[in-house]
Amino acid sequence: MSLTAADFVPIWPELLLLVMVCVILIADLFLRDDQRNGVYVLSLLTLAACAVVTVVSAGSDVSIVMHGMFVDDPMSDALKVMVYLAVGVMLVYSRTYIEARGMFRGEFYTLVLFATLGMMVMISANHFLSLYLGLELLSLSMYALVALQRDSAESTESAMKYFVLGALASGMLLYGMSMIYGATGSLEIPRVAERIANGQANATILVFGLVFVVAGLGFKFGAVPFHMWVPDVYQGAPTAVALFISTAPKLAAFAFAIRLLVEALGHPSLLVEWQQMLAILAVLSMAIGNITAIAQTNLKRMLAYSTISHMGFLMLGLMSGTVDGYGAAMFYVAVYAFMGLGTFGMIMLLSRKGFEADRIEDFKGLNRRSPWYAFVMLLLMFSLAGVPPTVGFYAKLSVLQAALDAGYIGLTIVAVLLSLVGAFYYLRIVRLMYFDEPTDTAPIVASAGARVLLSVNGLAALVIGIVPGWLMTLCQQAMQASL
Amino acid sequence: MNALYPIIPLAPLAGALLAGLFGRVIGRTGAHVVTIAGVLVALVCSVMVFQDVQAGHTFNGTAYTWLVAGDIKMEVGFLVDTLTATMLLVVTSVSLMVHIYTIGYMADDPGYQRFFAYISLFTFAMLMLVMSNNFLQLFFGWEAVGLVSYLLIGFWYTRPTAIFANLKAFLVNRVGDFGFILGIGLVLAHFGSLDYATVFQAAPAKAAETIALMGGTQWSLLTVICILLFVGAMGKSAQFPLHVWLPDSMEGPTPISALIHAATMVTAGIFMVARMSPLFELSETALSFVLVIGAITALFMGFLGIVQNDIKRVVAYSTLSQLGYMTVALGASAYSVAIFHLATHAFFKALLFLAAGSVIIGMHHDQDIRNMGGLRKYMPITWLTSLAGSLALIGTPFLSGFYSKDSIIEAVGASHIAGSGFAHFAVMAGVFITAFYSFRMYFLVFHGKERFGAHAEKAHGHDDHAAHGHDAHGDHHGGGTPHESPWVVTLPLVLLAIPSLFLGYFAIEPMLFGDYFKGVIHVAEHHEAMADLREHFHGAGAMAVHALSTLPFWLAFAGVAVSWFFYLKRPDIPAAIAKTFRPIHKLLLNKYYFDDFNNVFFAGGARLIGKGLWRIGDAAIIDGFFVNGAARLIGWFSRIVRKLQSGYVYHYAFVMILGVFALLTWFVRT
Amino acid sequence: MIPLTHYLVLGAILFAISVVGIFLNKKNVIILLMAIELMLLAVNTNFIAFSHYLQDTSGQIFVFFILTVAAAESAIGLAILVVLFRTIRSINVEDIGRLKN
Amino acid sequence: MSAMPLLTLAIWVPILAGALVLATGSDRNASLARTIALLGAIAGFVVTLPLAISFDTAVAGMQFIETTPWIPRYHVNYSLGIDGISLLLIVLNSFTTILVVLAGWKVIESRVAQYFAAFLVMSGLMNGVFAATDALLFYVFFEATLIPMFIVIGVWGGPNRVYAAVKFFLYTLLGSLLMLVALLYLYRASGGSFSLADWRALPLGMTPQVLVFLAFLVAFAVKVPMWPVHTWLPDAHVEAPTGGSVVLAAIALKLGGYGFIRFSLPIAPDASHALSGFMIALSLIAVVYIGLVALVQTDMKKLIAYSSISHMGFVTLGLFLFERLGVEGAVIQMISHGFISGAMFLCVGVMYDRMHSRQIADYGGVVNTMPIFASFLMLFAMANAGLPGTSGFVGEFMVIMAATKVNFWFAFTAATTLIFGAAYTLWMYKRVIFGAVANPHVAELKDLEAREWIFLAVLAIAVLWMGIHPAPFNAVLEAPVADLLQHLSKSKLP
Amino acid sequence: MSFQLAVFYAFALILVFAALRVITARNPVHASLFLVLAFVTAAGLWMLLEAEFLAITLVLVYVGAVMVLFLFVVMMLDINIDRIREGYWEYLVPALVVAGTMLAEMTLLLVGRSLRLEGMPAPAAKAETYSNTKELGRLIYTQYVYAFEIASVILLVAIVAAIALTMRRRKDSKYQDPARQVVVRRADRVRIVAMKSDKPAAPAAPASEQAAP
Repeated sequence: MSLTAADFVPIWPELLLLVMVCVILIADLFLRDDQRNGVYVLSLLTLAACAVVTVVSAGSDVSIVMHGMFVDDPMSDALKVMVYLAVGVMLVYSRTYIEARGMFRGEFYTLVLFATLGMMVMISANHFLSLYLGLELLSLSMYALVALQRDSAESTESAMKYFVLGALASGMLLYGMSMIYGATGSLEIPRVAERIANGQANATILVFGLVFVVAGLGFKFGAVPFHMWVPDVYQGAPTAVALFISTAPKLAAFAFAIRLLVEALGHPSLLVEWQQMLAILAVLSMAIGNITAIAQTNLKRMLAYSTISHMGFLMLGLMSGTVDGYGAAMFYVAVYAFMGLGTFGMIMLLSRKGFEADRIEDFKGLNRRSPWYAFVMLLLMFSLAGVPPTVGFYAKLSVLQAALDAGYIGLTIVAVLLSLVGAFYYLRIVRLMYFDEPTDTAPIVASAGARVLLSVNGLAALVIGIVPGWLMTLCQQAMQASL
Repeated sequence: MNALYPIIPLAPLAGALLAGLFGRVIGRTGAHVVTIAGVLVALVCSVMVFQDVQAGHTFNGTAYTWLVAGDIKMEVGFLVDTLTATMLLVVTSVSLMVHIYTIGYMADDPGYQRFFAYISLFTFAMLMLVMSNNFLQLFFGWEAVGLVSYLLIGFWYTRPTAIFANLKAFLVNRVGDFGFILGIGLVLAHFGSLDYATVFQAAPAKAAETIALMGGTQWSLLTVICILLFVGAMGKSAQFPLHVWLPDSMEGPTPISALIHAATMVTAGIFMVARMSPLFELSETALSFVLVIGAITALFMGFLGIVQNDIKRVVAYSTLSQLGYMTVALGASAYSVAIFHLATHAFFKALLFLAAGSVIIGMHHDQDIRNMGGLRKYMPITWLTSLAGSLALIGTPFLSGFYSKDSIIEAVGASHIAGSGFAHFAVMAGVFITAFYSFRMYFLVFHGKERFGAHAEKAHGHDDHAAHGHDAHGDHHGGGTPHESPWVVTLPLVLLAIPSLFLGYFAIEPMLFGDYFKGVIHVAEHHEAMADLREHFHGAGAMAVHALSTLPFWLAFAGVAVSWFFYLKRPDIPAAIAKTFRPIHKLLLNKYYFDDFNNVFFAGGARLIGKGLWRIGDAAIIDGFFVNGAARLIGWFSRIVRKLQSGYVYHYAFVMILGVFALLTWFVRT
Repeated sequence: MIPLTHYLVLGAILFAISVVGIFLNKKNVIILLMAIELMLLAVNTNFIAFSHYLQDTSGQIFVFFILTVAAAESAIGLAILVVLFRTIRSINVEDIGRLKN
Repeated sequence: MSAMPLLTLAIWVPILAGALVLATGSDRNASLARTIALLGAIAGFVVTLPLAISFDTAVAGMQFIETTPWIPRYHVNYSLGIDGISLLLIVLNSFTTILVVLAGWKVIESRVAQYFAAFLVMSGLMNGVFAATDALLFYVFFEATLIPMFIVIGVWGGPNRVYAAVKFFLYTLLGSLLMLVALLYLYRASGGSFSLADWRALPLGMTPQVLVFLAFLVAFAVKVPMWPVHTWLPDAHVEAPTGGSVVLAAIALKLGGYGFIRFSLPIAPDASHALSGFMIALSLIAVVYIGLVALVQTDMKKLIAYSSISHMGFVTLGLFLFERLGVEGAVIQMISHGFISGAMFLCVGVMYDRMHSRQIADYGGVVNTMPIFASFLMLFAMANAGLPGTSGFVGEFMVIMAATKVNFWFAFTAATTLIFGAAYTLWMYKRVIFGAVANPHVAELKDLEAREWIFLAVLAIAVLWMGIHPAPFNAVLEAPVADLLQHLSKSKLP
Repeated sequence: MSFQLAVFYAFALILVFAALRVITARNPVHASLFLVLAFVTAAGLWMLLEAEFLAITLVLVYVGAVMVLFLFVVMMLDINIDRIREGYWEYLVPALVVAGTMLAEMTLLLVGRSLRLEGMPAPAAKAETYSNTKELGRLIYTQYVYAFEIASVILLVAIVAAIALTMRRRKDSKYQDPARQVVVRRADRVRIVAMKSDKPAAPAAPASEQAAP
C-alpha cells in the first residue's frame, strides 16, 4: 500500500504549486507593502514553472496514481496548462485594479493559487473524493476571494449568496454521490463505471443520484435553473475575482463533468438520461441567459448572463455523448475562458481608483478614446457573439456540429436562434463603443503588461479565428487519448 | 454586305456624339455642321441604297453579335429591302430638313448643341430601327427613339408642363413596350430565334398553335403575339387608348414635333406592323383588333382637333387621326397603302409642323390661333406652304395625301374582316373632320381679321420657356408685327412642300400596285382589299378624276366649306354651337377625360397602392409586427424574466430546489 | 435488524427539512448555515448507511472528509457572515438583496 | 494558368492594405490614409486583372484552384477557385472598391483611416466569398463581411444609423445562422466534408433537400434581399454613408444571388425544382410590390434601395426559371446592378455632399446648376429603368425572355418593371433634376469636381459598355451555366 | 420490533424533531442548541451503523468545535431577535408543497419495490478484533493520503480565508504605528511659514466669528 516514486511523478505540478503557495504565504509575512510586488512576480513564476512541469511531463498515456485517486491524462495536462494560463493572465490584468482597491495583498495571491490547486485536483480526479475535495478547495478559496473586498457591501453580499448557494449545491452533489455510491458500492471512477457496465448497479437509484449530481454540476457551470448566483456574484465580486470565476473554474467544471458524467456514468443506459437532462439545462441556459442579458445595464451582470448562455452552448457539446462532442465542448470552454479573460480585462482596463467601469454606458465612445482597445473589445464581442472570423465562431460551430451529430436538429436550431438574440446585446457594446460619443474622457491607465497582454488577447481572438485548426485538433486529440 | 449600310445609321450617330460630347469645343456652328453633315451623308447613302435596292440588291445579314446565350444568338443586323429603303429615304430626308430648319428655329437657344445632338441621335436610333433584321434590334431602336423623344419633349426642362409631358410620354410608351417585349418574348419562346426571316419562315407552320393563358382557354399563339406586338405599336404610334402622350409632347420644340412626333418616330409602329405582315396575316383576330383601334383613333382624335386652339396641338391631333388611318390600312391588310400614307404623311405633316413653327416664330412664340389671323400678308412663304400641306392633308385630288388616303378608304371598304364596317364609316367621317379642323386652323391663322396684339398679354402662357433665353426675338410679349422667318426656316418648308404635293402622284402606282413590296409585305390570299384596289386602279390621273365623283372628295369639300363659313363668314356660330352642346364641347376640350382618368386611376392608383404597401405592408406588418415585434417580444420576455432575479437568496435556493424537483419528477419514474 | 431504507428515508427527511429551512428562512443567515449543516448530516447518514450495508469502508472515509470540509466551510461561512455584518450591520437575509436585476 | 496564388492575392491584398491603413492612419494625417487606401484599392483591382485575362471561358469547372488544409479537425480546406460567375463578381467588387475610396475621399473627415480600412477589408472578404470553394470558408467570409459593414453604417451613417446598423446585422445574421445549421447537416450527410464539389455530387432525399434549401433560402433571401425579408435594406441604405450604400448595393446583395447559384441550386436541385414556383412567386412579388413602394418614396436613397430590391427580384426570378437565358440573365443582372446601383448611390452622394439632404422635395432644377451631373444621372436613371443600350437592359431582357418561355404570366408580371422602373426612376429624376431652380441651396450648387467626374465617367463607360457589348460578360458565363443546368436536370434523389 | 429498531426510531424521531426545530426556532441560540441535539442523535444512529469513529468525531468536531463557533458568532453579532421571525411563514405553503412532494417522491423511490434495497443482505458481524477507528486510520494514512493532504490544504485555506476576511485592519480605524512615531522629525510636523506683517484687520468682523464657536 505504500506509495512509490512513480506515484509522485504525475503530481509534480500539484506538489510544486502547493509548496510555492506555502512559500508565498510565509514570504508575504516578511514583505513590506512596497515589496508586495514580489508576491505577484513569485505567483506568476510559480504558474510558469507549473506550466513547464506539466508540459514537459505531458504524454499521450493515461496514468492513475495515488491509489487510484489521481489520474494524469492528456486532457488533464491540456486543461491544466489552460488553467495556468488563465490564472496568470488574470493576475496580470488585475495587478493595477486590485492595488487601487486595497486588495493587493498576499492573501489574494495565496487564495488564487489555492483555488488553482483545487482546480488541478478536480481536473486530475479519479475518485469521487478527490473530485469533491478539489471542488471544495476551489469553492472555499473563491468564497473568500469574493468577500475579499470586505468594506464593500456588494462584495460581501455576493460572497454570502455564493457561499449559501454553493453549499447547497455541494450538498446536492454529495447527496447524488451517496446514491451512486450506494448503487455501485464504489467511489473510484473507473470502478463505478465498471460496476455499472457489469449491471451490478441499481439503475433507478443511479438515475436518482444522477439528478442530484447534475444539479451540483449545473451549479458549477452556472446553468439554468442553478444559475441564480452567477449574476449577483459577477456583479458584486471585485472585477478581478469575477474574471477569475468566469474563466478558469469553467475549465475545471468541464473536467468535472467529463470525469463524473462521462468517465463514471458514461454507460449508454445512463448516457441517455443525462443527455436529456443536459439538453434541458442547455436550452434553458441559452434562452434565459441570452434573453435576460438584453435587459441588463451593468456590464458585469450582462456578462454573467452571457456566461450562462455560453454554458448552455457548452452543454450542447457535452450532451452529444461522443468523443468528438467532448472535444468540441473542451474547445468551447477553452475559447470561452479566453474570451472571458479579455472582456473582464477590458473592464479592469477602463476602471480606476474609485471608478468601476462596469456599466455598459462606460464603454460609450471608446473608439474615440482609444481606437485600439475599442477594436480589441470589438473582436471580443464578436467572438462572444460567434461571428466569424473570430474564434468564437469555431467554438459555436464545433458544439453545434456535435449536437447535430448526436441528432439534435431541433435543439441546434433553437441554439442558433438564441445565439441571434445573444448577438443583440454584444452588438450593443460595439454600438456604444463605435457609434456614440464618449461621456468619460479620462485617459486609460494600465500597466504595460496588462496592455500588451490584453492586446494579444484580443488579437488572438482574430488570429486563432483565422487559424483555429491547431487548437481544435489539440482538444480533439486530448479527449481521444483520455477516454 | 454593302458598306453603305452601317454608314447610314453611324453617320448621324457620329454627328450626335461630336455635338453632344464636344459641343462646347466645336461651338454652335460646329454642332450644326457636323450633325447636318452626318445626316446628309446618311441621306446620300440612303439614296444610293434605294437605287441599289431598286436594282434588286436586297440584303439580310448580321453585322455584329451582341450576345450569345447557348444556341440563342442576339445580334445586330441589317435587312435592306424596299420597305427599309423607303423608310430610309423618308427618315433621312425629313431629318435633314428638320436639321436645317433647326438652325433658324433654335438660333438663340442656349441648348443649341444639345438639341442637334439629340435630333441626330434620334436619326441614328430611327435608322437602326428601320434597318433591323431582328426583333432585338427593333426593340433597341424602339426604345432609343423613345428615349430621345423623352429628352426632346423635356428639352426646355424648366417648364413644368414640358417635364410633365416627357415623363408621361415615356411612361405611356413604356406601357406599349411592355406589350411589345412580351410579344418578343413569345416569339423567342416559340420560334427559338429573334431573326425576322427565321420567324417569318416558321410562322405558317405555327398558325394553328395555341397557348393556354387563362385557365384552360386556348389562345392562338400568333394572335397573342401579334396583339402584343401591336400594343407596342399602339404606344409608339399613339393609338387609342395609348394616344394620350402625343398631344402633350407638343411641349417640345417644334422641329422635333415635326421630325419625331409627326413624320418618323410615331410611324415606327406602322412600319413595324407592315414589317410583321407575315405574322399578322396569319391572325384574323389581330387584324380586326388593329383595324378597330385604328378606326377609333382616326375618328375620335379628329374630333379633338376641332376644339384645339394651340396651333401645334391642332396639328398633333391631326397626326393622331392620320396615324389612325394608317393603322386602319394595316388592319385591312393594305400594308403597302399604310406605308404609302406614312411616306406622304411624313412630308406634309412635317411641312405643317414646320410651317406652324414658322408661324410661331413669326408670332414671337405665341401659339394660340385665336391670336392670329391674316398672317398671309406677313408670312407669304409660310402661308403658301401651309396651304399646300393642308390641301394635301385633306386629300385634295392630285396631291399626295389624296392618293394615300383615298386608297386607305377604298381598301377598308374592300376589306371584309370583322370591324371593317365601322372602320369604313370612321375613315369616311374622318375625311370631313380632317378637312374641317385643318382649314379651321388655316383660316384662323392666315385669313380673317388680324387679331395679334389684342389678346397677346393674356395668351402668352405657352411661352414661359422663352424667359430662359432660347428666344431672342425681342419683344415677344405680343408686341410687334409678325414677320416672315429666315431662309433656313422657309427653305425646308419649300423643300417639303414639293413631295407633299407630288409624291403621291408619282409613287402610287409603283408602291401600291407594282412589285415594289413583293416579297417584303405578305398579304394572304383571302385578304382581297389590295387585289380589289388593284382591279379598280387605272392610273394616278384617272384615280384623281374619278375621285371628284366620290363621297370622300365631297366630304372634304364640305369640311373646308363649313370651316370657311364658321370661321371666316360667321365667327359667332362656333361659339354658339359650343354653347348649345356644352357637354360635348366640354368632353372634347377635356380630351374625353382620358388624362384625368389616367391621372386618377393609374397614376393615383399606383401611388395609393404603393403607399399602402409601404405603410401597411412594409412598415406595419413586416417591420412593425414581425421584425420589431419579435424584438419587442424578446424585450418584454426579458423584462419578465429578469424579475426572477429578485436578489433574495431564498428565491435563488427555491429555484434550484425546484430545478432538482423537476428533474427528479421527470427522470425518475419507477 | 434495521433495513437500509430506514436510514435512507431518514436522510431524505433531513434533506427535505434542510431544503425547507433554506428557503423558509428569510431573516437569519445563521439559520441558513445551520440548515446546510443539516443537509450534510443527511448526506453523511446516507454514506454511512451504504457503507455499512455494502461493507465498504470508503463511504466512511468520505464522511470523514466531508466532516473536515464542513468544518472548514463553516469557518469561512462564519467569517463571511462577520464581514457582512460589519458592512451592512445586519445578517437579515432580506437585507441581502441589493444585487438584483 | 499562372503559378501565382492569384485568388489569395485578390483576397489578402485588400485586407492587408486595410490593416496597413488602420495601422498608419489617423485623423491627423488623413491624407496619408486616403492615399494608402487608394493605392491599396488599386492594387486590389490590379491583382484581379490577371484572373480576367488568363481566364479560360471554355472550362466549366473551377479555375485558379488553390487548396491548403485549414482546419484538419473538420476536414476544412482553404480552397479557392473561380468560374465565370465568380470571376465577374470578383472583378466587379475590386473595381467598386476603388470608386468607393474615391467617393469617400473628401467627405469623410473623422476616423478616416477606419473608414477606408473597413472598405478595403470588406473588399477582400467579399472576394473571399466569391472565391471560396469550401463551404465553411465561404461561410466565414460571408459572415465576416457583416462586421465592417456594421461599423461603416453605424459610425459614418445618418441620424438613425444605430437602428439601421443593428437591423442590418441581426437580419443577416439570422439568415446565415440557419445556413450554418444546413452546412453542418451537409457536413454530416457527406461523411465529413465541407467541399462544395462533394456536396454537389451528394445524393440527398427530398425532405433533407427541402430543409437544406429552406435554410439556405433564409440566408440568401435576406441578403438578396427577397420580399418579405427586405426591410433591412431601405433602412441600411438610407443611413449608410455613400460608400456603404454603394458596396451594399453593388456587392453585398450579390452574395445572396451568388449563394443561390453555388449552394441552393446545385446542392438541392430537386428541392429547387419543387420550390421554384414559390421562389418565382416571391421574386415577382418583389418586382411588383417593391416597384409600387418605390414609387411613393420621398427619400432618394430609399427609392434607389427599393429599386435595388425590385431589380434583384429579377436575379432570383432568372435563377429559378431553370432556363439558360434566365440564369445567365440573372448573373448579368447582378453585375449590371452593381454598376447601376453603385452609380445611382454615388450620384445621390454627390448631391448629398453638397446639400446634406436626401429628400426629393428639397431639390428641383438641379440641372440648371449641375448640367454635367444631370447628364450622368440621366444615363444612370435610364439604365436603372432598363433602357436598351445600357447594362440595365441586358439582364432584364434575358430574364423576361426566359420567363416567357416558362410561363407567359411570369413574364407578364416581371415585365411590369418596364413601367414601374421607368415610373419611379424618372419621376424622381424629374422632381430632383428638372424644373426651375427650386430654392437658393440648389442655386448655389457647384457642378462635378474632377474626382466625382472620374468615378461617374468610369461607371458610365461600364454601363454603356455592358449595354452595347455584353458578349464578353456572357461568354464567361456560358460554360458554368451550361454545366449548372446540366447538373440541375438530373435528380439527386437516392 | 427488535431493540435496535426501537432505538433507531427513538433516535430518528428526536433527530427529525430537532432538525425541524433548528429551522423553526425563533432564537438562533435555540436553533444552535437544537442542532447540537440533532448531531448527538445522529451520532447515536451512526453508532447503530457501527461507525463508531465517525460518531465520535461528529460529536467532537461538531458539537465541540463547530457549534461553539456558531454560538460564538451568534452571541458576538448583536442581532435583533424581534425582527428575526417576521413573515417567516410567508413561503410555507410553496415550501411545504415542493419539499413535501420531493420527500414523497424520494421516499417512494427508496422504499419502492423496484429498488430491491430490502433485499440487500444484512452485513456479517465484524470480527472481534475489528476496530473501526483503526481501520479508518489505516486507510486515511495509506490509501487516502492524497485526499488527506488535500483536506489539510482545505483547512489551511479556511485559516487563511478567515484571517484574511476578519483580521485585517479597517481603512477607517485609527491606529498608531510606533515605528513611524519614533522616526518622526520636527520638519514633518511643524512648518514655519514666513508671513508678511500686515496691519491688523478692522475689528468690526470678529464679532460674528467669535460667535461661531
